[in-house]
Amino acid sequence: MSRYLLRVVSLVAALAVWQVLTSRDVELWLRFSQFPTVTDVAHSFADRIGTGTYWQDVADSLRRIVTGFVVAALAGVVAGTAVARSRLAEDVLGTLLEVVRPIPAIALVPVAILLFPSNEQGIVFITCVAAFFPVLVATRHAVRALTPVWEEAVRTMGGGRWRVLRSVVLPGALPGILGGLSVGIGVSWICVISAEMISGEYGVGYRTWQDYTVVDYPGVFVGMVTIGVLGWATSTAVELAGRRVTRWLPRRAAGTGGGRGKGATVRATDLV
Amino acid sequence: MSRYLLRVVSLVAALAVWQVLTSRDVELWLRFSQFPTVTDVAHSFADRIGTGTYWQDVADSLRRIVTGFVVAALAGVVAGTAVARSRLAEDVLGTLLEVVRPIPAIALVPVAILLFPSNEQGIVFITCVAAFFPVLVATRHAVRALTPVWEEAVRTMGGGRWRVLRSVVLPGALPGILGGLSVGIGVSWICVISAEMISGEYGVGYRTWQDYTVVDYPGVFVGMVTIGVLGWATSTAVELAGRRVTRWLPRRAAGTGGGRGKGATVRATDLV
Amino acid sequence: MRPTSSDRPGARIALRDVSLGHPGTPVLSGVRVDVPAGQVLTVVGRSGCGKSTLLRTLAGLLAPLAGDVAVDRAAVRGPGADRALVFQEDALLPWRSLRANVELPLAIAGVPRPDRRARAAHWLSRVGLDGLERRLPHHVSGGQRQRVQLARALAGAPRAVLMDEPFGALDARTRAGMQDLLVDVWRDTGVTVVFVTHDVDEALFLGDRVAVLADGRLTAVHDVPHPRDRAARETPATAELRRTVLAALGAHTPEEAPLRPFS
Amino acid sequence: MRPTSSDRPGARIALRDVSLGHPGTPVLSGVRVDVPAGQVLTVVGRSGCGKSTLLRTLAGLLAPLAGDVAVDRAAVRGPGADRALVFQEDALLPWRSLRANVELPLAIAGVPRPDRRARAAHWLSRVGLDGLERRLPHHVSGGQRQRVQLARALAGAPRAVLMDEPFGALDARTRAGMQDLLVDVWRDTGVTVVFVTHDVDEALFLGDRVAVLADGRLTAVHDVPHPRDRAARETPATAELRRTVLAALGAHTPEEAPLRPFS
Amino acid sequence: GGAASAGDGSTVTVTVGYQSKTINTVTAGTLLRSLGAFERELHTLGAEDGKTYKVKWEDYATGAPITAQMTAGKIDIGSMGDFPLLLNAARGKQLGRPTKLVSVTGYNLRGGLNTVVTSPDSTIDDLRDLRGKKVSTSVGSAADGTLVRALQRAGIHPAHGIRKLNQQPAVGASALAAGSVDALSQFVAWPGLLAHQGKAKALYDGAELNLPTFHGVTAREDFAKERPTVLEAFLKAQATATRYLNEHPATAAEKVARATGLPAEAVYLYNGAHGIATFDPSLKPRLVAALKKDVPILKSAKLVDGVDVDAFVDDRYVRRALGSAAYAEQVAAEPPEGRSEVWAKGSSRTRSFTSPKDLLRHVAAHRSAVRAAYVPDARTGTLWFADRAVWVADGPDLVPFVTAASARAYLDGHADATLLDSYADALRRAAS
Ligand SMILES: Nc1ncnc2c1ncn2[C@@H]1O[C@H](COP(=O)(O)OP(=O)(O)OP(=O)(O)O)[C@@H](O)[C@H]1O
Ligand SMILES: Nc1ncnc2c1ncn2[C@@H]1O[C@H](COP(=O)(O)OP(=O)(O)OP(=O)(O)O)[C@@H](O)[C@H]1O
Ligand SMILES: [Mg+2]
Ligand SMILES: [Mg+2]
Repeated sequence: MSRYLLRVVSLVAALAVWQVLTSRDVELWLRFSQFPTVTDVAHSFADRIGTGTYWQDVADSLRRIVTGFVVAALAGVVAGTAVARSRLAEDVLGTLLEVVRPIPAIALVPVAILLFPSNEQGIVFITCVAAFFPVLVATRHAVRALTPVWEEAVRTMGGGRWRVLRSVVLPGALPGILGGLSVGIGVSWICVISAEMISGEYGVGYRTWQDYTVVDYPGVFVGMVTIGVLGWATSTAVELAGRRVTRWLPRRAAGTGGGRGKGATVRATDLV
Repeated sequence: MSRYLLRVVSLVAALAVWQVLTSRDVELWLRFSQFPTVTDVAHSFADRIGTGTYWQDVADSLRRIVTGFVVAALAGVVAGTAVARSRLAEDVLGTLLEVVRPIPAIALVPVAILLFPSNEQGIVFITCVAAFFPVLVATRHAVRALTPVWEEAVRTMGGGRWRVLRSVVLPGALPGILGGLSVGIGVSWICVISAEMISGEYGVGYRTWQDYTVVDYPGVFVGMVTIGVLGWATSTAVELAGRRVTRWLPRRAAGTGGGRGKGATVRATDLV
Repeated sequence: MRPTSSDRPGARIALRDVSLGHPGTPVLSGVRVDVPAGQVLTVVGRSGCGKSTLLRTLAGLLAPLAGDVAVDRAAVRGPGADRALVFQEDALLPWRSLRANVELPLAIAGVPRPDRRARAAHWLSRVGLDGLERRLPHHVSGGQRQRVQLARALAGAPRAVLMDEPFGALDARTRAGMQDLLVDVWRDTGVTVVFVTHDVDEALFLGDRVAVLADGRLTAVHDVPHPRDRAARETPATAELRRTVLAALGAHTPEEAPLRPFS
Repeated sequence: MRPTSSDRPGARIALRDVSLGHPGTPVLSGVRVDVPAGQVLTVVGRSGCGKSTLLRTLAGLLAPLAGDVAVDRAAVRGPGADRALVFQEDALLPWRSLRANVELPLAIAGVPRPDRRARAAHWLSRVGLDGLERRLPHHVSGGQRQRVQLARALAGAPRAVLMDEPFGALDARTRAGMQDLLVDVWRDTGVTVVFVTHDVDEALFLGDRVAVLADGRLTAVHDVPHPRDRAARETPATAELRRTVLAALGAHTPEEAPLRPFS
Repeated sequence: GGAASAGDGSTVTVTVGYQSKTINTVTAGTLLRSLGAFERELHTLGAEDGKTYKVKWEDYATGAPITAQMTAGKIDIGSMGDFPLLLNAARGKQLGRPTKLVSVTGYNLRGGLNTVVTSPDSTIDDLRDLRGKKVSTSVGSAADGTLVRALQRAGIHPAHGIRKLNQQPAVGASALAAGSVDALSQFVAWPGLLAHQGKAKALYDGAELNLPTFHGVTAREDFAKERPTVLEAFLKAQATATRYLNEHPATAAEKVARATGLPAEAVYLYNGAHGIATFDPSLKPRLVAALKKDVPILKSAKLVDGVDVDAFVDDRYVRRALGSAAYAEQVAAEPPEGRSEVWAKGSSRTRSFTSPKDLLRHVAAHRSAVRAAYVPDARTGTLWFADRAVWVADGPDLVPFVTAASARAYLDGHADATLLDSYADALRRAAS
């Protein structure tokens, strides 16, 4: 389909712009002269992708991120719901979490070193903390914004708190929660270097930081590209899962057919 | 009010637990023995808070975060809306942004240094990138989940795309966007250390990392506490501003009066 | 097939000098009314007079500002499965199919899945929606959604049904069918009904008694001389009552309606 | 004060063999009808027959599956300020006060703020909501919200108003008042009206013609002998027409309604 | 667990933390690991005491995480530079996990491991020009110590005379490349690496200070007490790696380059036969004395309250590992004199020359076959890339210097010497 073509074209165009900016050493306020070109990075990439180390890095990072994220998703949804729906939870947990929330992932490096018996646990801890808060905040907002009549309806059917949670709060807040999960997995990746600083051996984040310490810019960019692609893959997985469970959302006809197709909702305009 | 009391009590209790765990050198799977105690940190804090450097750090970090955040908020709302509402924007920008989104803040350190003429710009760039994506994703989700009949109503009044944006999309998506802003400012703070690695002189993040490089744990914790409090203050500001503009949201009676007050909505139960 | 609850007769609902309203907005005061078990009370009143507020209070969703609502002598402390509410607004869960919406009260009551499914199908069929079971609420029409709410309320086999203009979006024939369905259910189960409507004829047809809300009070409760008999509508007694009620609502009876009553 | 648009007469709406429906769900086919400028066409039909689908198509929110909707001979390509739609569902913007909702079409039309405010106040007052201007939609009753939608639609001074059961949630007297308001506006401005209702009497009172939808088609368009005259309702011609329409809807006329028509 | 742990009483895991990029520690890290020498020693040890030993290697970018992991009890043996070692000592003591300095990996007696560099096209060519300029360094590192001392000697206040930016080495390198700092003071590997990549030129050679700098191995005291034989096995293996490095410097450089991603040419600059660093595990009194002199600098930067260096240094293990006689010999050994060397392409050994001029002549003749050419600074003896050196013609002699300032100092004492503009010029003169 032409949509996919367009997407590919846009990625290729971005690479082309990068190549031109860097190979011509453009310096218009922003300075591209010191950047590796696309071809430099591609060469580095080609060298690495054949090594076992590269795939070990990828596998280790994925395992850490996914573990941390799953724990964070569960904890974030539970805590977010509790804080949104219970005044007690809000008072006891809310403030505490708000103060802990902005603490930088790297600042957790020493904490992770001191707190956990093994480095792996420390790494998963950091990625988990990173993903936890976006999920928490999104869940809290989504639960608070729920249409009250849904809950009222379930309660007049005799539904108690658990039923309301299961049948109204979770499904109703799901679209918002999914936004949080998508952000959360992104933030996990954002913190992967910080987390893997304590790895000592493998991991895409670890490797990228190591490359940076020897000022190997093409290597750093290989790491960035790898993380970009892995992050995109994981967040796409989250979004697709999300779309399945929120198919009920009434959608504007956007994206279901071309322009003003017969039978489609007429849209004022496609752009915006 | 007793709610505030409860909040303070919960913070104090958390500190007390920390003090006990660390001063008794508790080691039950998690190991608290090497952690600084609350009193260690308090001493360090007392030493620092009197110095001009401390306040300079705070002022510099706040300035950077707020600048980066404001830029990110505007850009994120614009890009998120565009991606949610225009198929062209989604195809051209969407994939690109998804691939760039997970790139770690620290990996941006060399990019920021090489790209921007001044260190300050580089730092603001990193905090801005950090906040941008949560805002983008939250906006995209919120805009997509809008009730279609609102837009339809405005269009039958002759409203064009800008009017729909102004009168439906932005106000309707605002609750969701605010969630994104709240996460965004949090993520800005999460990345403040990475960003301020470039600083070389001042900034809370810089100072914290510096303390870590000389393994000064009480210093690191002073940094964490400072960032926690600053982060809490900024995100509270965002939330309060948010609550003002979303007062229209129908809310459950939770938090408006005690228990089953006369005239209040009867709630199934307070907890959950 | 049809769920009967002869073992659980209708609930008795009593209000003694109750004031009600929304936080900061008192709506009705000094409301006194007693609905014996198995009776149908219809409620009429002008738009904004407090009908929905009354029903929400009976359902236990709103706490009264003063006084207590008693169901079988116990003060209501919150909503419960014994009192089903058909909301005036759209209260279907948009992420559940019509069937899943109707199944919900059964699931809450712990009815096993196959049984639940069969009963939901039964009720959807009775409100005329066979074939639409698997649609989502926003893929059916307004009147269809309203009927799903009715099916959902009845499926739970409540002891009282509180209905807020449940047939407002229905055409005459469908409306008549739904009225008959309600009468059937009432006959079979002895459920207590509080029914808000704008249609005075409907109020007279369905109600054992008709309550009139006006000026922030419950002004009158009239006994209906020949309830649930369409053919009996035009007896002098019924006609007289209709005139009385319409007058109480401030409306002119059709016969004397001037073209522009208050322009 | 009252915004007149004598310079912009009502729009003429024409459908020639139009099929309409939702993506994947055809609803009506072969619809042929012509509404001359300034005429009132009322539309009746059973729940789920396609009345809302028709109005959405006329409004330009749904593209026809086949054929074209023409307004003043130009094919409709989307919604526009010339055709106001009163939605069957609640279509107020929940974050805007009632006043701000009514001001919206005026703001879109570029009316300056003080003028806008005055006109919104005027329309809110005409639908009987003085004093509630600053409330948010979910702090007023269902019937009140419906009247705000009416005020909003009329405030924009459209050339055609498409109304989807606009008075369904109103009591008899308020409904009569709103009918009269509509007639007033129609007299003053010559606006074209397409009016969906379940109340056949209302259809006969308001309509110049009555369209009946049934079985996926527009089955008939009847001329009303004495439109907009309540007193004339009981002429033999009107009574005859009422019977015809009710029969077309499958309903029994009140006189002959058995207690349980189809149980 | 990371710490040496006897899980079921028979398996012992030893965790070693190292910094692959800090190539002055290769004999306790990268090279040692790639040779497998420690594992072999432990195997022998295991055969004696019936235990199974496992080694866990962890590679960090700086000394800080190693110290952090050691204070958490998760790393048993670590290697790092002199300033980080002092921090290691101080934090270990503070946090109740004292550590011991048990051996040295590599050293330079004049301080040549640290260098201040500028960007290649910079107009700054004297340390005094740094007044008011932005200089990047890592506070708490030996490079910072060098900068502070050098500035003091140049009469510039180390805190107020310049704008000092405290940045990680890599950050500083980017900043230098981007022009957002004017100079960069860093320790081993970075200056050589940046010079090799053509991203920097030397401004100040740390050897001018004539104060020894070194890297060493630190072990947790409780680990050393509990498993002295393991620690000795480590030190024996370190000695093996040191011997290997000294016997096969080019191959060792290749191995290290492969493991770290650093160019072998830059590794050889430091770790070569006559490289800037001398590898020798013995704890020489001169190095210990130098370490003591570093304490006040850290103290004035408020990084430590004070370090009892004598309590920290513990040469018993290394003495036992090497044997007393051999150890005494090592302690007395002097570093080799700097010599000019050429590393030919495809060769696993280098060729040395008696004078820089001979080297230039050789290079001029075999231009395309030369992988790298190194020459010692005529004043400090610090080895440098011939093509990055500053050349002076003094009569028939061609004299190399690491920095322009060093060359000018030479010119002051040699009236008829002239500064050459370029390496090409020097090559031409040598060839003619
Ligand atoms: N979004 C939708 N997608 C698919 N089918 C729909 C959708 N909306 C309505 N329908 C179906 O189209 C048919 C016509 O619906 P429409 O809303 O036009 O009915 P209506 O005449 O307005 O009924 P009511 O009087 O109940 O409002 C119905 O059978 C309905 O189930
Ligand atoms: N949430 C609310 N907060 C404050 N006031 C409200 C709220 N909901 C309704 N009201 C007001 O309370 C009064 C009674 O409202 P209620 O919804 O009970 O009217 P109603 O009789 O059901 O009207 P309708 O026939 O229009 O549905 C109205 O004047 C309305 O404006
Ligand atoms: Mg109501
Ligand atoms: Mg409809």
